[in-house]
Amino acid sequence: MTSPAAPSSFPSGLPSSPGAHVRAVHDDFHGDLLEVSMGPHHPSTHGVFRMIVTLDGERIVRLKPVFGYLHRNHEKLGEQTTYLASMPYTDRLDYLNSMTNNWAYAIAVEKLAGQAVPERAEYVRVILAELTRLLNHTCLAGFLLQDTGCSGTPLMYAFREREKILDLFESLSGSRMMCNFQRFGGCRLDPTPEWLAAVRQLVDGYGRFLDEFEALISGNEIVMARTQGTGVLTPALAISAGVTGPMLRATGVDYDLRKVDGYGVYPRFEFRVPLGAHGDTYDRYMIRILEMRESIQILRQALRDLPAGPILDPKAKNRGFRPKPGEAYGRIEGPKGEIGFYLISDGSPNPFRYRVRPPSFVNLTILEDMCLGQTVADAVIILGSIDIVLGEVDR
Amino acid sequence: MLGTGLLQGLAVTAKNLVGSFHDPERYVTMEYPEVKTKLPENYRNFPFLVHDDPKDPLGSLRCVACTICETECPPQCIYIVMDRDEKGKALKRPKVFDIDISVCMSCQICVEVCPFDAIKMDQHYEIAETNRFQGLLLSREQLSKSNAYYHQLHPTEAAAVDALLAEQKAKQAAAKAAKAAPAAKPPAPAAPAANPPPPPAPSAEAPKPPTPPAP
Amino acid sequence: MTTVLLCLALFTVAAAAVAMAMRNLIHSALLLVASWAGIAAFYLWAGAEFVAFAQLLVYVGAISMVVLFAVLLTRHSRLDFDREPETRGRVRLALFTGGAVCGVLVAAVLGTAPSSVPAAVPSLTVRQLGLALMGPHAASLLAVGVVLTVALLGGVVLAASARHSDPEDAP
Amino acid sequence: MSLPGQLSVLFPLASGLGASSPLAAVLPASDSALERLPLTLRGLLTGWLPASWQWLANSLIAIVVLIVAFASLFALLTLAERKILGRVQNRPGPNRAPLPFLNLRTYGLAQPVADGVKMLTKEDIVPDGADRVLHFLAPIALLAFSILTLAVIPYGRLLVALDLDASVLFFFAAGAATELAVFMAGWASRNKYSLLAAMRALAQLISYELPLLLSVVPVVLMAGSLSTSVIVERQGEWWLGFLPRWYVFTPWGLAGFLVFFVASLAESNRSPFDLPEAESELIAGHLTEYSGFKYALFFMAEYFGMCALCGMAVTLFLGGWQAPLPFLSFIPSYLWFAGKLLALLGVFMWIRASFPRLRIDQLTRLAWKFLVPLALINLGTTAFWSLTADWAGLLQPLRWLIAAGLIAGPFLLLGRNLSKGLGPRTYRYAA
Repeated sequence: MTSPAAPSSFPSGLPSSPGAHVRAVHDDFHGDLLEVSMGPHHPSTHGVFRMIVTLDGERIVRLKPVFGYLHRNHEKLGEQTTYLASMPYTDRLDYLNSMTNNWAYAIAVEKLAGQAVPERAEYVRVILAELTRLLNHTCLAGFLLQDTGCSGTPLMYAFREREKILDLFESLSGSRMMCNFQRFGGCRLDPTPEWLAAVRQLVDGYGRFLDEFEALISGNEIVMARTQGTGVLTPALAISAGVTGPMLRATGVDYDLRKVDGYGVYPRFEFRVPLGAHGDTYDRYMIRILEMRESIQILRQALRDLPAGPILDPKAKNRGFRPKPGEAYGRIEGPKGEIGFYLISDGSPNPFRYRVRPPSFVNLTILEDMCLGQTVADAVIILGSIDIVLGEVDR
Repeated sequence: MLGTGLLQGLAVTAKNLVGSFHDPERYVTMEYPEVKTKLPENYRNFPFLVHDDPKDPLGSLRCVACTICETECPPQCIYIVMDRDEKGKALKRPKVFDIDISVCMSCQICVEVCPFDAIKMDQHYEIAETNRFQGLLLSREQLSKSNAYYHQLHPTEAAAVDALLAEQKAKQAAAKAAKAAPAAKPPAPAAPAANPPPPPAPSAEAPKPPTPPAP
Repeated sequence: MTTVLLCLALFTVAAAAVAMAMRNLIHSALLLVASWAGIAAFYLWAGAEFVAFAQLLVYVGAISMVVLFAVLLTRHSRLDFDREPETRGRVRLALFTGGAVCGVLVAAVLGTAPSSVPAAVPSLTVRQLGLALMGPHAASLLAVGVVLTVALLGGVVLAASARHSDPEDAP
Repeated sequence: MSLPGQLSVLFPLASGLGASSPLAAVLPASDSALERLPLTLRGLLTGWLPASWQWLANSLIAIVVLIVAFASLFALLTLAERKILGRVQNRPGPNRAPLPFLNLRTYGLAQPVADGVKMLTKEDIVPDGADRVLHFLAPIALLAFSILTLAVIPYGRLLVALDLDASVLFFFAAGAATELAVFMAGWASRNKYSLLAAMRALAQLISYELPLLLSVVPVVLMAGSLSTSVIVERQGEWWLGFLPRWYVFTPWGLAGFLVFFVASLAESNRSPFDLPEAESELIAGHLTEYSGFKYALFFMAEYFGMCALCGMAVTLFLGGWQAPLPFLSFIPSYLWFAGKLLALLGVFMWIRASFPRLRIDQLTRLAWKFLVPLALINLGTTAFWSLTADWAGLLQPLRWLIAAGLIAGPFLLLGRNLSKGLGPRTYRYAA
């Protein structure tokens, strides 16, 4: 198992306690604390997620996230079904990005069984992963602005663009969100030239949408007032809590699995990794917008040099697949962060241990540290900027 | 200056307001019952069984009740009982083939693993039912649909499957002819009743990548 | 003319009296506001629109908020609402002050002859009022302004000092 | 008859100035027939009554017309709001509500009917711990005060329900009482979130009342009177023959209009300041415990308040019922007022569709640290403007420049101070 290369800007000293802010010091005598329970049916928590917030006046002094409402026993289920049968279940992990979930699982099984993947399949996987990144970041920008309260306008623009990408997935894999498209050793179907032309047309049009979206949001003084300076995450805390993905890069830490691991054919594309400086909600939003612009570059290059050839390795065995006993941990840079699958095989068609490392769950652990001292209105936006999907948090 | 970002935002919303009256790009609503979206060819919702001869839908089912799909189905929503004649000899036909489509997540793994191209994905999504158990438990009779229907749903894929089957039948006929030729002298062996097309080489269970379907 | 005056007077006094008797503090505060509105109606009856609307704006708009906020923010739960024991001294003091105020009022009412209601109501325009205020009465207007500003600054200082003495409160 | 005498006693105020009040006046014959239409109609209805009865009938008609007009405007506004919001978001907005017995496509016009029926049939739940009297009184008080403010706005030439000498002061006196109703709503629903929300709503209403009033003082200073019809008349003349002399086209008028506009957005709890109903935090704020018809009353009161504030903005700054160009004045004056009112309401909805919400501390900081100082400086500029009214030819542009500078300078300084530490950022990329 290759240990990840230590990120270059690893800060030296780590603060002793993760939360350097003031914990709840108010006793009942001094000021009467108001306990507010937000969720699990709260309109602004993303799915079934509950926050027990203790308020001193307007300021938050304690925030206890409660989740598990969407627990579907995913990992135990994985141990009782064959490797192939677990693939459709990975769509349901982070139900916004099924293509990247499938790819992470496929990479883990291929590492376990030493399965080779043809060139064309690698390129198609990169195209699908970058399309999913566009989709996820567009959704995030929409939800974040919906939490700040602009009655749905950015959300509708985001969904208008998302629908175009989902139509592409539907015409390729048969279903908009539950694609179940990757197999061990390649993809299930070979994309047709018409499909690739449609992707090229979408990619060309996406830049215009982003410019319009940024004109509406990024320069808006109210958005800047609401998000700049709220929910600040320090690099040290982010690294010690294992945060990955755009949230980590927003704090300035240069750690992107596509560059660190160089899995798939990513080293062949040149793209840049944007880094934030303040680690607050505005940075997390802007990092995702800039990452979308980088994804468009990657998509253009991938579409340009997509090779011909088989989409699935001829020797690939999907049904009755019995990998040699052993263990493997495959991970990719999902839109929300590092999503990894840890598999232990004992030679039987079912994995002995099937573990998912979801980025949303790990990123959620520091919600309280970011919300201390902020107001309730900020807590809602900070939760939105972490970009969690409860399917992945609870599994 | 303080208000410029806000004015920019207003300009964008105004452009969308005006654009939604003339620019198809900015008016994306399809009013569902009147206007239905054109489903792409690859769209898949729930499986159905393919039969070749419309006159005898249950007899000419391609399915030979080999229960591969039953074992491979992730949510285990397929239930097959093989048909046996009075002496108990297995007939290569399913007596009972139930799919509980309230459990099925239409992941089309059954289509992938079926060596006989007997089960394909349907495209109907308006399946509201009042009764969850009887209504959504489709039996063999409701599942069985003609090959022509399959052609209508997935034209390119159906054409590829037919070509493959025809080619197998030709190979199989040639093999029989070759077997029949050297055995001209010994009496011709009793041809098995419904000679199933031999499953392709067991080792390469790889799902046949049918030729690329048009989006 | 007098029937309207009597109705208004009755309404105002009734509102004030019921406000005194209410158990629920918020209800009595609201009835107090109603009695202020009654006083505004007096001005209207007398034809002085400007003063009536100023009264409505200042009292019903702003001072009622001060009263209600004060009622809300002070910690008056059911427990510490017990009445002081009625000692003899307290009763005597209450009677004395009540009697004094009542005496003054009765004297004023009896002093004015009921029939001498001024016949012609001088219709003043706001412009003349403004000129009068700026002209002869400018000093009193400025004095009122100074008093209000001092009160405002006092409030701000109190709030600010409250915040410094309690560091945890600082956001 | 003794009765009219009694009536005039009951309403000394209005009947006292009955003679000069527009309710009895008749327009000069020179105006076009269309212009005199409303008054001639009224004349037909109440012409045959004796004088004192006529005054009473006219005021009753005025009341009925106002209520009916603004209630139907409220219905159309809810529909227009959702249609504009929909179209901004590239979707059609409500268009499926059917008319009761005929199934033709109504393009959403039946939506207000459907909403009304839904609101009426919804069960009206009062929480058991709630204080029933206040819970019932709050929406009615809010609606009553909002409707009161509609009385003094001049809708057309001599079309003002109550022509008082201090009508602007009356407008804000009635408007100031809405806070009382908001407090009653928050307190009566016996729910800690709605009380918290009511306190925040009050903080917002109070802190925005000051800039609202301060931005009106320059107009009163320039017009020289507190009466709305006089203010509108003052804006009747033309510059250089065709430019309308509306107050919004002067430097201090533009600044006053912007402060008034932002403050009225906050007063009517509209978009960037719709904190009390911030669904993402305290669900529906002080309206959480209201349902059914009482909620509809709150909803209607909000729209009436919005219409009243927009009407006052049009009256004070946009020349009320004056025509924008001299040769256009053949179009009746009430149409001009309606057009401007609908335009301003359209801008309210446009802003609602585009901006996120401000936090409570940012909102109050904007009021106290930006709007109030700006309004005070604007008052100073107006004083300078009125004192230098008689500058000769070349000095006039100089006067404009100085006035504009007197406002733009503080605007930029206060703006920079307000958004200290905020601003677009540039991002570095990993090596």
